[in-house]
Amino acid sequence: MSQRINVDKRVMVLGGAPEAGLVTQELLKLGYFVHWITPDEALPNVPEDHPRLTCYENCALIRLDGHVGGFIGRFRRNGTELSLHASALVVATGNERYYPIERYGLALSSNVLTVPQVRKQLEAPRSTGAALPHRNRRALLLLDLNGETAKEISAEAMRLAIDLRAQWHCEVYVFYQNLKVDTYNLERLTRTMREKGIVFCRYSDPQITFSDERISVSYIEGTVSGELLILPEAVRPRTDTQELAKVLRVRVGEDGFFQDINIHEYRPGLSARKGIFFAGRCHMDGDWADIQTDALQAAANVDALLGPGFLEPEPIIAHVDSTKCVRCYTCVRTCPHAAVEMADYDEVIAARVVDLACRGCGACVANCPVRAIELIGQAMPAWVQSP
Amino acid sequence: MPERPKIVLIGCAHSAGVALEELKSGAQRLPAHVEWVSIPCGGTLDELHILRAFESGAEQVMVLACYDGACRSVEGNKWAEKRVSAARALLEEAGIAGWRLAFHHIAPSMPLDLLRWIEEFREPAVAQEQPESSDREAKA
Amino acid sequence: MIVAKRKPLAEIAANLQKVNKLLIVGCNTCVAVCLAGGEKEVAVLASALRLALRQTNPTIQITQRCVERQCEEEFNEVLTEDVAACDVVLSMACGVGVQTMAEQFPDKIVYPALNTSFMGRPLERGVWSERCAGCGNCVLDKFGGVCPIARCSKNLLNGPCGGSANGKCEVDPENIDCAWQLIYDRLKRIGQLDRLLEIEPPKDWSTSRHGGPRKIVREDMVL
Amino acid sequence: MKSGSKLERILASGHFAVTAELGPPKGPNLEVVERKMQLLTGVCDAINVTDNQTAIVRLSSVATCAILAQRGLEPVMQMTCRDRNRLAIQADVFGAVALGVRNLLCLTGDHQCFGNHPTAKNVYDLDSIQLIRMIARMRDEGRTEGGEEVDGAVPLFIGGAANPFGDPFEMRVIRLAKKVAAGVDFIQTQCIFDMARFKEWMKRVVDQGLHEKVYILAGIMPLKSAGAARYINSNVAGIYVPEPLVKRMAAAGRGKAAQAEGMKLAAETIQEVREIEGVRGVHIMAVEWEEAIRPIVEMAGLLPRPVVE
Repeated sequence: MSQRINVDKRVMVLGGAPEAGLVTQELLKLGYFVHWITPDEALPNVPEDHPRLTCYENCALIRLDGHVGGFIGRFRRNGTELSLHASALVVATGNERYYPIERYGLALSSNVLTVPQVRKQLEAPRSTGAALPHRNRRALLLLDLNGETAKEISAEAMRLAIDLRAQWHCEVYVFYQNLKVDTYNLERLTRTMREKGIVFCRYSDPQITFSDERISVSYIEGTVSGELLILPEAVRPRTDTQELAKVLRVRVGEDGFFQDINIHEYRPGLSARKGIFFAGRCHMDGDWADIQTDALQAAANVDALLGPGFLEPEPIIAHVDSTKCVRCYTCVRTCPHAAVEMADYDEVIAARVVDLACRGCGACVANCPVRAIELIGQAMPAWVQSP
Repeated sequence: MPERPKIVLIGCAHSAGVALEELKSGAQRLPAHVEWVSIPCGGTLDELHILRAFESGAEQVMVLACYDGACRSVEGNKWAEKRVSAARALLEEAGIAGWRLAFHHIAPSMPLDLLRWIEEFREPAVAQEQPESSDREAKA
Repeated sequence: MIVAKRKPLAEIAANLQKVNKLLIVGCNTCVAVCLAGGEKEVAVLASALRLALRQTNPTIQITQRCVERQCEEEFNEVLTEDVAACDVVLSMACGVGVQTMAEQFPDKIVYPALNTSFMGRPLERGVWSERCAGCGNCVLDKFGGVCPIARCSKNLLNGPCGGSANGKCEVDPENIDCAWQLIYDRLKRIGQLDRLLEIEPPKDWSTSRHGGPRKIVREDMVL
Repeated sequence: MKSGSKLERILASGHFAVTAELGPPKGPNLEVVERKMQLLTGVCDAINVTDNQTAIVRLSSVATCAILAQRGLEPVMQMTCRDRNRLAIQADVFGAVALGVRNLLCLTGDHQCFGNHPTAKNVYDLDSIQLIRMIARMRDEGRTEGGEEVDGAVPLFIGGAANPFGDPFEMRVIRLAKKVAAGVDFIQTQCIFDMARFKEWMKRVVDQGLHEKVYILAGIMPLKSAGAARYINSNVAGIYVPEPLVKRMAAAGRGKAAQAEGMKLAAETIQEVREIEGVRGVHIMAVEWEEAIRPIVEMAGLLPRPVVE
């Protein structure tokens, strides 16, 4: 039953996040054909006229049939449907940014601004003659307010702090709760900030008070007042994550992003479903350098799977006896790898385990009410069968 | 040495199985009264495996599965735990004390914990044998 | 489908203390699909019974069988020899299957192993919910496809009682949705709220169990 | 006059009616009935007698009502659909009328799972709206549910219940309208603690003109303590005591002081509902605390009760 199946080097990359572009470029470099598809209006940094790349904007996945080595995606684009084939699929839909007003409890105003708002003011061309609104002022930057600030957003906030200091000569106070500098970039940024004279203040439960034009923030050792309060945005899963996960039959974690990395068994970015990979912000929190690394890793994961040009089943896999199956759907509902489906066996409809997608966990076997599924390649002691 | 009551160990090959290999590489062995049954994942465990183990003469059964978040098949360890609960309920209905069936989360790096669990598992068996002695005799 | 659940082991075992040869018969239709009486449950019950009876009836011999649909005599014919060889048949079918066995093998003792509960559907793997009470006169057209007879604790036909709160029934707010909340929501969604204004007259229960045991004869199928 | 009952005459002549609830004993102990009758004599216009309330077995409402009627009191017989099918209900209604009962409150009835026989089989052959219509036809057309002629008159003043606090809220006014269409004459509401929601419900009732077709008596329940209020909130679906009231009861302390506060609160609630358009009286449910009714009615300024022809 162990059969090799030749597979095309054809991959779908889903999503218009910047990391999707990196995955695409890397896959092209590795010799793959790529369908790059996004539900969004446009794709970023599309390589020009690449013979192995086809791009689809405004294109939403509505159904995914098949399995690793033979996925068939059905998409809706401008009112028409199209089908695309691929051996594997990389999800790089990114995340969504927003101002978490409920978490912060602070409304934005002329002196309470988000990091991107201040960045925009900072970068407004001088030639417009616009005044520099907060030049020489004291800015208070609040990280981790009522929850952790995502790493990429922390890094952006830190870079803003450095630029405010350098370009507008602001005094900058950065408030933090549990500053994580576990990436090279964040570590380097905090060092630079200290060198530039940016002050770090730790708080546990900050009190923020407004009086006239001034804003005061209390922290563990005291209170600082300033003219400008800067708040980082937050990230959340894209609103279509749940829906997409359902179509792809993969899981989302408790935080609503695509399934967490299984630290012991999975390399980063592998989903529980064979041939489907996650890349970048749709499944992780990290600054841009981490995300780039993750994107390259996703391409490497694809190559590890498809590089040899063939797929073969794992040594232990489940097999359904279609004549015993009572079509209760328990196995289909149980399989953590989405490797079981109802299939037409010419004469009967019954559950079928897709050999290449099966990881041999046996959950379908143990749950089958009519014992129609067995694990091929797994031996049990004789006493299990008869006492 | 008197024969010790048979213990059946059913465990995930990816965690418990590796821990057992570790034991062997350290020149330690499973005691002779312990029978090891390898399953490819906690998800494979069927309550029937446990019941049949008791039927075939095991005095105790220990099920070993990965920690949460460490299962290669995401939730195979949770299935194993559910099966153990279901089997324990049946065993208790059948008059077999629930402690005779144990469940542990295990990682590949825990061979010594495994040995300790087996040792600790035996002792309450001796302590609690009295009330059940008659049925054991009847069976013999 | 018909949804059932295994009886407590002690209740089943109590009838089997003096039995030498037991035949357990599962059914591969509804009760297999609701995970109560298929081949796996037959094997689990056989094993659990041997353990439960090891002191009081250690020599009991248990044979395990499953048939396609125990409520059809033809499917049970394959059991003839096994039934003849056993003292007692323990049926893991619904109550219909148990009675079919008893009618088909009139000299044999037949015991039920399941509690047949209701006609329902799986909400998710491992969870089943009642949907139909078999009243013999379907009213789903009037109530937006939600049955007040099967799903309201008081089978009210003219609206919710005072015990409906936050969409739940006071009889068991954790587990029972208020059928009238569901009916209201559905009728609103499909634009039929006006149906709520009609007074539903007392139901004719004669088509239900209250009219006595029922039989359907389709004349064109009877020669 | 549909029934000529005293309650009907009180309401028809425009008086603000007061009814109160009497819970029969858990057995044939007439001393309890005697004591409760004394407590309620002269303080209300009619006395509701509960029918196995909360599915706990008690002296039957038919028998208790008959005793009340013999003593010249005005019973409102409560009849639930839980324990009787359409045959038993009609037979008991005939019996009650024959024994002098003139008011009937038609209820669905609490589910038996809340009572002392949770394993019982329930009936619910009819629901309360079907029951109202059946009684109205018996009275107005002289026909049983089955269509046969009734031998004798059935002069009953027909009541129903309404719970403005249950969900779905939109169904609550619809249900009242259905009861009116089925032939109900008066409504006794669920106990009112959430005044804002009651007013919202009454507004919708008045907007639909239902208050002109049916007499609405607002349900009043005196709280004995803050604990009683919390018990209601966590155990009784479809009633909610708002937090400020719970706090007010808690601030009053325990025992007699709390009881006095509970009675005062009830009297204030009566005065407040009196001001609401469409409310034609109150129904006081002092569950196993009938002693509280006189002081409440007195505090509310509703004594002495009017005498009608």
